[in-house]
Amino acid sequence: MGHKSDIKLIVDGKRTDGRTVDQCREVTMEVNVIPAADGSAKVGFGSTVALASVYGPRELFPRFMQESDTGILRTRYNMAPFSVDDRKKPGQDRRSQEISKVMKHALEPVLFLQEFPKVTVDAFAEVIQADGSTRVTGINAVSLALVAAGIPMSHMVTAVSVGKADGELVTDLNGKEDNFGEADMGFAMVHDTGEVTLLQMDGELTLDEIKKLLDMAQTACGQILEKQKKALRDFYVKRGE
Amino acid sequence: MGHKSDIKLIVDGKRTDGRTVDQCREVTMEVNVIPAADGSAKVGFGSTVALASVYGPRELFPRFMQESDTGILRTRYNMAPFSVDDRKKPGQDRRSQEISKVMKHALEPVLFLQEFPKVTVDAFAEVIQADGSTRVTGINAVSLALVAAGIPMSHMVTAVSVGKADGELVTDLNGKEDNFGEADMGFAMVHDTGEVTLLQMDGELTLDEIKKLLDMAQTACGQILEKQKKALRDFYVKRGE
Amino acid sequence: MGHKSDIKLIVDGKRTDGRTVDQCREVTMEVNVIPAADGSAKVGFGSTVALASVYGPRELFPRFMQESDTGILRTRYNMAPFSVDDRKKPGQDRRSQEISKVMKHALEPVLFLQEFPKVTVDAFAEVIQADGSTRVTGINAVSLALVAAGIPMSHMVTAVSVGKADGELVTDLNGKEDNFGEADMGFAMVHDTGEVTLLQMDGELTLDEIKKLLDMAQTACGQILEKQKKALRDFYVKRGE
Amino acid sequence: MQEKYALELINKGMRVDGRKLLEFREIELKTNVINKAEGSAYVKMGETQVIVGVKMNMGTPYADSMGEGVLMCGAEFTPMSSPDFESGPPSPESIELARVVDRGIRESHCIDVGKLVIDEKNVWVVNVDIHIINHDGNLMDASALGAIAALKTTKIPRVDLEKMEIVRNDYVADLPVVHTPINVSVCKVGSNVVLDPTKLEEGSIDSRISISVREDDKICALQKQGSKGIMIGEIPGMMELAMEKSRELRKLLE
Amino acid sequence: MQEKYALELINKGMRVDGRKLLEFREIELKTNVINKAEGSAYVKMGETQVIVGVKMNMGTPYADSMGEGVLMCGAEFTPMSSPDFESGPPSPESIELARVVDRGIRESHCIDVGKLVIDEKNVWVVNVDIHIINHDGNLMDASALGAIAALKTTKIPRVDLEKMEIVRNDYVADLPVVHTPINVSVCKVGSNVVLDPTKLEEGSIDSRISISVREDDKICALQKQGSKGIMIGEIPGMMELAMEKSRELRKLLE
Amino acid sequence: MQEKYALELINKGMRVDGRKLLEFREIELKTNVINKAEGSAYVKMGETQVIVGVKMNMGTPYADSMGEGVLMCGAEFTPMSSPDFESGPPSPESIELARVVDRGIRESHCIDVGKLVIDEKNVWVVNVDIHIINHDGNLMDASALGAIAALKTTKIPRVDLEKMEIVRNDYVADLPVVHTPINVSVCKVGSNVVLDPTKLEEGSIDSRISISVREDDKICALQKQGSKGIMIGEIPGMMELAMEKSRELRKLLE
Repeated sequence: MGHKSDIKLIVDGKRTDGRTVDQCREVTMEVNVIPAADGSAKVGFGSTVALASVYGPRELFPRFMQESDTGILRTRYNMAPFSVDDRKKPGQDRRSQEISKVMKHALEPVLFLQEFPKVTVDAFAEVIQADGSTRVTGINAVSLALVAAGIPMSHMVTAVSVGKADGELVTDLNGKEDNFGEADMGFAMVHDTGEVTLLQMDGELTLDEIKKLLDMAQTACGQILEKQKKALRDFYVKRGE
Repeated sequence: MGHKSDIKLIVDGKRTDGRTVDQCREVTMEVNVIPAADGSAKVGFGSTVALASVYGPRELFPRFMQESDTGILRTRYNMAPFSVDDRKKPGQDRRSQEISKVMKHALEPVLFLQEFPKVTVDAFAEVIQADGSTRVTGINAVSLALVAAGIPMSHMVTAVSVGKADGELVTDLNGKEDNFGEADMGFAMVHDTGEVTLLQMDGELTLDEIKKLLDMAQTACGQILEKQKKALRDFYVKRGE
Repeated sequence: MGHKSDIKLIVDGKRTDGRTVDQCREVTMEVNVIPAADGSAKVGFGSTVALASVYGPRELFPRFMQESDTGILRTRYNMAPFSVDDRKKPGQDRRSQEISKVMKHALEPVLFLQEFPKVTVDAFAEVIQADGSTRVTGINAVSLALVAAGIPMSHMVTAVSVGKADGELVTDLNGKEDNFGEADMGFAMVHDTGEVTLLQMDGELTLDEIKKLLDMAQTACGQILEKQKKALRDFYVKRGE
Repeated sequence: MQEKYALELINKGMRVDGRKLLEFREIELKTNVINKAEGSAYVKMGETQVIVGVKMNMGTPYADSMGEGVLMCGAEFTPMSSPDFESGPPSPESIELARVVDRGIRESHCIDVGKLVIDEKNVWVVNVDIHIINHDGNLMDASALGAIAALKTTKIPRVDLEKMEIVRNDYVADLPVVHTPINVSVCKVGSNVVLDPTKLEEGSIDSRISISVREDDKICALQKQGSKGIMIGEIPGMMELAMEKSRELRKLLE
Repeated sequence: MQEKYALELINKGMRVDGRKLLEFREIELKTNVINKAEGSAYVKMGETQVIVGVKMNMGTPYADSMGEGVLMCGAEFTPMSSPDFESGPPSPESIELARVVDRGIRESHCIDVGKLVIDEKNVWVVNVDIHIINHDGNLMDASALGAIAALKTTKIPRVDLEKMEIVRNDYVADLPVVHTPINVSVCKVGSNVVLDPTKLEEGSIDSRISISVREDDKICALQKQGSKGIMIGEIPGMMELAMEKSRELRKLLE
Repeated sequence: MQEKYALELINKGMRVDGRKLLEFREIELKTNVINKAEGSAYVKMGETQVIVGVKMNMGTPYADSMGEGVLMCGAEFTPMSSPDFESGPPSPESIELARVVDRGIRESHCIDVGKLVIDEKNVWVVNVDIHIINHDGNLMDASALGAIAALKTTKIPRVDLEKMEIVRNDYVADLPVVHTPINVSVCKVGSNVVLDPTKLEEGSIDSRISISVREDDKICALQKQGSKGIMIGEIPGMMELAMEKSRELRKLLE
């Protein structure tokens, strides 16, 4: 947030990519793109693209890592080396380890892990093009992949980023807004119940601004949830053929 | 040892911090400073300060690391990043791994590990301010922490550094003497029995000088042992309140 | 392969070390040089020298790494830090990991691992002087060490390098030919049966050249096999004394 | 057993140590506790103990932030501080702790990094290292408090520009700290909101939001933790609570 | 069971998916699929899916290759692509894959590295990263195909020589790719020769030779894999087969 | 069983191989055994075999030791040398071995590091690498002997000052080795003092002191090992023994 820059992020109410402040980029969703996985999905928000795959429930090895009274969800968020301007060294850095952890917490609330003692569900999100909002794109993809894998879930989890750029509150930050804006909030929720499962923010915001951003995020999640549902319907229809 | 320097370490029989050659810096000892631990202590020699904590005896996992016929003592010596002039990168380097090993050997002789098969006693020493003699400060702290944890021990272990600076034999080296002196000897013993449990030296010494240093070290250990005992008495008195 | 260079590798049919194109350097072989091992050998091709030792069959720990239906062969190819002009950092790099893997495949075909479930045979090759052809030198050494360890084997494995330098096809590349030549082929075979167990090449070759190199490699392996057999005979004779 | 008892008490609006649900434990704050560090602080929050040391080093600026000093924040969960911690590479928990404290400092712009330039090529690197001494819960708030306290006492050493060497113990200025962010982690236990949980109580937490608040009531960093969700309508109230409590904690720094 | 069935079919000259033994699966090849990469390709070979991205960075040449750009090739077997892969350091298999693809590119001299000089000290570093998306066998051929396809579409960005910075998305030239190596892995299953095995079929492979062939029929890299040997007399025939098939695959790049 | 028998013999003043308690095994010492190294030695002490190679490289001096060359000492317990060693990161034992040998060389000032300056910025880095070939006990004495033997035969290669490149195999001087430290490890087994134990005998050692002695009888490094203590009154006698034995071993270097 807040790198010095002369870049104007909003001109005449239009963002650098022509959107209005509360508009998401084009959202693309496709389920079952990775046949080896038990469930998978590909999600794009503009030119940010993430793949997700889910394996499990499967027995966890070595055995001393198993939990006797509950199943566990393991998550891994990763960025491909070529997904960013300056090549990212392969392997997990501190940022991706933190995101893997919050991604886990974003999804656990909808799983019935207690009913699967000793097993693991493994969820992987791989960012192949990064242009802001990568973690929420990844969460949307993993959420779809979990459903496609047939993992019992109470609800879908839907995620979006909101934030502040050039003094305006905006939905679905692109890379420039992420780098040069004033605040960035990662947000995930169970839209049907109102439960927030991911909330991260950095920047400078008043309480009022945060309240407005929560509203904008909830509204956007409602729209995105419809796209998740459509992607699943398309998948089941196709599979049923 | 022996970095080139114009620094005079002893002038008119006085050391850079005003001490005589056979004088320890002010020794501070406090037992039970880390409530989460089974036993703990804080020891200072002048501005060198080490914390120690002990956990155990506890079962060792994973099981294939257990020894069926004896318990084991695991030790870890570590320096906080901010304990030295130029920030130390976190994590164990070769020096701290070696010191962890000699610290283990310095303490094992007084433990009855054979009586605790399959378990581990874990002892940690953390240097938070370094001004010479850090490993012996750490051993004194761990020794107190082991007693406070109720680990069965035949005796206390007491440690001190001795060495040579500006041609004089000295007790309890400070950082300057450690860096610019002619020899540095780390020493630990069971003062009640005369058993030496740590002996490391680097520098240039004659046999006679080593004999004298061993005498000086033994004398200093006698004094330090009294402080260890007092710290334990204070702790038990306080706990008895 | 193919670093730019003004070095002439072949002049008047003679190579930089005076050899003809199809001549191996002096081959030295000695069995049982490392008493701690179950079997061991030292093999030199000119100034390239590799040691090998074999331990096993022995039970594999931790147990979850065991295979219930077969034994496994583990191999490690390593270069000593002082074996090359510019000191090699200790530890396995990507090159030595790859070579360890192809070395494993080069030797597995002659072992009866299915008859030793749950156990491991560990084979180590250590290059102490490197002047080209290090991996094949290591394979020859490990092959001898396996026999000396009494590991059941159907045949010996014999290895050699062939390649192209200054436009000529050559046998047993030295360091200069390896660095500045046009192609380098690592080759291992069971000479008695004609089975090829290692085949790696990089460079630029026509199919005809490859056919000729395969012939040259087979011929050289026949000669080297005799030396392997002699080394084993010498060892058994000596042991029988 | 004990953990269940702690939960039962919270459900009745009470706590094992007699505190109210929204009450912090007693806080002891000492600064300049590490003589080798350019800034340092010791925080004792109940039985939770944290040392934060700040080391000033020379380095090169980031390519996208020329003309600015560099902040780096690390945390070590030393195995000495809890029976649950182990030696080894940094755990995800210690990484998260360091990154959340880092964001609280960075995003509040509390350090005027534009003043940390040494010469054309070199800037000050401000290394904030958090050392957990005893873990009895609420490490996030204790660490963040220690970090800002340590920064506020940090001095900039003199640089010998000929040798390009830092002259330790010869200070020329205070670190320019222009804001005072305070982190308050607001926890949900069932329908109750709880502050400053002990380690025993942390076993019952459903979720929490760590909220970093500046002295002008700007919120600079948020991090939700825990494996349960929080109703969206509850979040603004949690923020207000954090803003209120942050004023209380900030007084400790004056 | 399934694996055994695949083997039985191969022994009869047939395959689970109805292909002939020497037939490749359908190949879908797309280029310019990653907008942040200077070159990229997506290869779908049956159900095997690979993305290859090429990033152009500035660096220093190797001491023994002054005046030449640098090629680096990496491969990640992401745990997402197969139930058998795990997180952690690169596996020996992924290292071998990267190194074999690297040799195919390097030894064929397909990139004119002498043209990749920026100034006296700096050259272009061509980073080829192979990302396995779905593993259904024959990763080597799919990856090598993706690599050469990505290189052939790679553009060289402009360098701001005053700031010595790369200006992304402002391209001044194509990467000079002067040859087109194609990798064909020829597999032995019992006495049969098989191409392009699925993952299921790979369980039955005795051995294979990965063969990199240039458009002038020069062979640039060989790598035998698998734990069984191959009769020396069979090898030339396997090479001829690879040469023939490489022409077929090379057409996909035109 | 065997180990117990070795102990019983020692208690009677005898040894499995017929030696006296204070007798070393036969020592074979060869130098210049590695043609790629600037100095090297092979030590065979009974069945213990060690190769030490010295590589001379260019580097920058330490900030606190400008105008001096750099010594670095490493040891690898290759898994080939003992059934007990495993692949992986350096073990604490190999680190201790390297550090004790390092201190014996460094603290004896046997290398005149002031003469290892190349130009204003560059000095020689003397890399001493200890490679254990066969482990049959007393690695410390064998390694230290190999290290000083290798250093005494080390030659300094020419530097092409225009290209700032080392010209290998073109030597301009001997490494300035001005002292000859010898390491003698004096072992305690019950009430007995034993020298040069085999690996079998090492199982019975209560403790040992590794003592590095210079030709002028100065003691330069001490390291007590083992999990039992040593009576303080016994230590001077152990040093005297080490001094005496060091003279005997030093003759091997002449």
